[in-house]
Amino acid sequence: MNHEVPNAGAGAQVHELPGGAKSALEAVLMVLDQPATEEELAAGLELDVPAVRGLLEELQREYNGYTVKAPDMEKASIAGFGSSPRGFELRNIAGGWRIYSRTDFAGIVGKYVLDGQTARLTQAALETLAVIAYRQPVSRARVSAIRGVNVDSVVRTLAQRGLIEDSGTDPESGAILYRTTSYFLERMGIGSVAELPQLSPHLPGLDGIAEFYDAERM
Amino acid sequence: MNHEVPNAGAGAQVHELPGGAKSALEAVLMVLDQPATEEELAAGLELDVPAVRGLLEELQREYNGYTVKAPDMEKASIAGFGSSPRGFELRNIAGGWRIYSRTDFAGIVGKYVLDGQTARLTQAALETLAVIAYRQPVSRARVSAIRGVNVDSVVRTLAQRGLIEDSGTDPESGAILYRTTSYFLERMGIGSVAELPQLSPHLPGLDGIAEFYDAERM
Amino acid sequence: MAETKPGFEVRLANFTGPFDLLLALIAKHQLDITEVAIATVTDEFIKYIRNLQQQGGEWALDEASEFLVIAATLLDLKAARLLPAGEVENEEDVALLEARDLLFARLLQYKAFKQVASLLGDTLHEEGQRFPRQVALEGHFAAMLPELVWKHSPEQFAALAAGALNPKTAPPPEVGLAHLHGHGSNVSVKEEAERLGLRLRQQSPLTFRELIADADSSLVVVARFLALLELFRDKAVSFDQPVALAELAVHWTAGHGDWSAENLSEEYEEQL
Repeated sequence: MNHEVPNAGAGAQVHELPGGAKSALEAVLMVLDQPATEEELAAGLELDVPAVRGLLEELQREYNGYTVKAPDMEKASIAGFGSSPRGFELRNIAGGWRIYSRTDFAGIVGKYVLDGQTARLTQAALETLAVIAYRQPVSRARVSAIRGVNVDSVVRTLAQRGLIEDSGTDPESGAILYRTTSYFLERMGIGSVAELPQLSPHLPGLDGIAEFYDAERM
Repeated sequence: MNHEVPNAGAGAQVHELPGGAKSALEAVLMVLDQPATEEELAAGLELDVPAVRGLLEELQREYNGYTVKAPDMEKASIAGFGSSPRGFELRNIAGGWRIYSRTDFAGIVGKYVLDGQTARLTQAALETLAVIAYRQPVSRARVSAIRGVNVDSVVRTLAQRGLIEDSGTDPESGAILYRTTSYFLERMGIGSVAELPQLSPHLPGLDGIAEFYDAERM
Repeated sequence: MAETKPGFEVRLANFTGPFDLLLALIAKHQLDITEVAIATVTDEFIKYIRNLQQQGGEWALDEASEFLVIAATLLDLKAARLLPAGEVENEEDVALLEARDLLFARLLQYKAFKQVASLLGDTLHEEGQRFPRQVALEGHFAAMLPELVWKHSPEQFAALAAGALNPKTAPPPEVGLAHLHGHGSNVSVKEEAERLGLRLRQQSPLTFRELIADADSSLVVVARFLALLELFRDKAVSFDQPVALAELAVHWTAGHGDWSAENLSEEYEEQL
């Protein structure tokens, strides 16, 4: 099988298997219990990173209901899926690839997944999470100041749920600083905190607030 | 839930989803950790058992590289896979269905899995194990509360390593409770959990901790 | 997820803090966050926290204090608006303007975070409709895992457990009044209540201004204010204010021997 990538020599062994490198990649995706980076997958399959990225994108399109028509695809040993999406999808989130059930089936899949991982956060927890996400790394005291209330118990809950973590201490005050985790990115479906919606449109003319405010009270 | 009813009328809702019942079934199978029986799958999908069995066999053939040709298959909203097998397969083992990585790729998958493994437990895993050992049977949520971080993936690792196991569910919350295994005792070189050294003499005030954390439970 | 910690998240039902309440009141009047809005909603804000105070004694001190600090600022601002407009004359005026700007800034900042929090909530909910595949390792792969290196004796393991069970991340509840006063202060509501009780038994009524005349920090003022609320609840004092914003006269009503600070509710025993 040749998936058009010129230099995939290292993966020769992979190509000899039925379905070739794409199926091998799919097999590895089946045992992941956390998102895997293109580098990790490439190393495991002995392919180069661009080749793996190409295969991942091809699988993603197939699962999303892409119909294979291009003539050069005919050579692929697996014909693509038909025109309808599969029940699952392959997503690249927080720098890693992973298989998810498709949102259309949330109601049904949710019956089988007992973990309650989708339990909604309280308003207080969401607001605290938002402040930490946009001001990280940040101390509890500063989050408290912005929200106007004590946030100790909410911060503890967010940490327990894996959405935030300890990121060291402030050199001056010695206070523990918090940041969001890669699990948070995964739950948000984004690659990095830079992809969070901009805060500035919600803060008209107050760009200097954080600094002003820091000087005031922290 | 009426999965005993012969006609599939109850599943009307499922059929309205994109990809229909087959995609919904596929979505469930992709995220199922434990093999599921046809009855369990039928109940969740609100289909009858023969209908589910038919869909399961169809998916199995698709994954194995069956090319859809039969005229009555045209109605299926997802065209089948092509002529080559996928990297995964749907297996029926002892009455339960689950998706596994295809055995052809066991060499590659095994290598990938082992690459990321060490023979040593991380500090986080050790501490989580310690909490479970001294507080068993205990739910993940409570271990999280005690450790102050999310322990889901660490608990999975410990279970995979055979050090802890499922010991039923909490009657109140329905959460899975964990306990240490006989393999754990073996590795510790003790005969029973009762032989674990006492904690209290060195830790004034530790007795009250359980109660303190109970109040913090999510 | 339910917050089990007792506090205003539970008590206030819909409001998670003073800014939240303030924004809700402003929204109710469909006003921008401006000085006008502040003046309009001040009465309602004060009424709200008064109700809370009356409802129960379990309102934690730090939570109450957050509301009281905002309430005090609001009252100052409202008072300033009612006075004839004039030039900024003294330090108090300047401080008031700063307090107003700070309050507006904090309120706007909070409003922005509240809006993005709601966006985050929507995204988390939508993304929660997807479930990741995270299945246990297939048996034959699990069997290939290298044998664990285990070097811990039961005693070492116990030490590890002791460390893990020690609630190092659980801070004691703190009273967030550091901004009112430097560290090392030792002010307690109970002591201040005792002090007020002594003075009022000697002379009654006294105005609030007189009662705080010798306070050497705003922390002491807050403590005395809280102490008065406590005394009022214990029916040891009554208040008399002929018209809005007039001097507040405090009358001792508990006789001469019937009351002692020991009666104070326990939650105010902690030191500010």
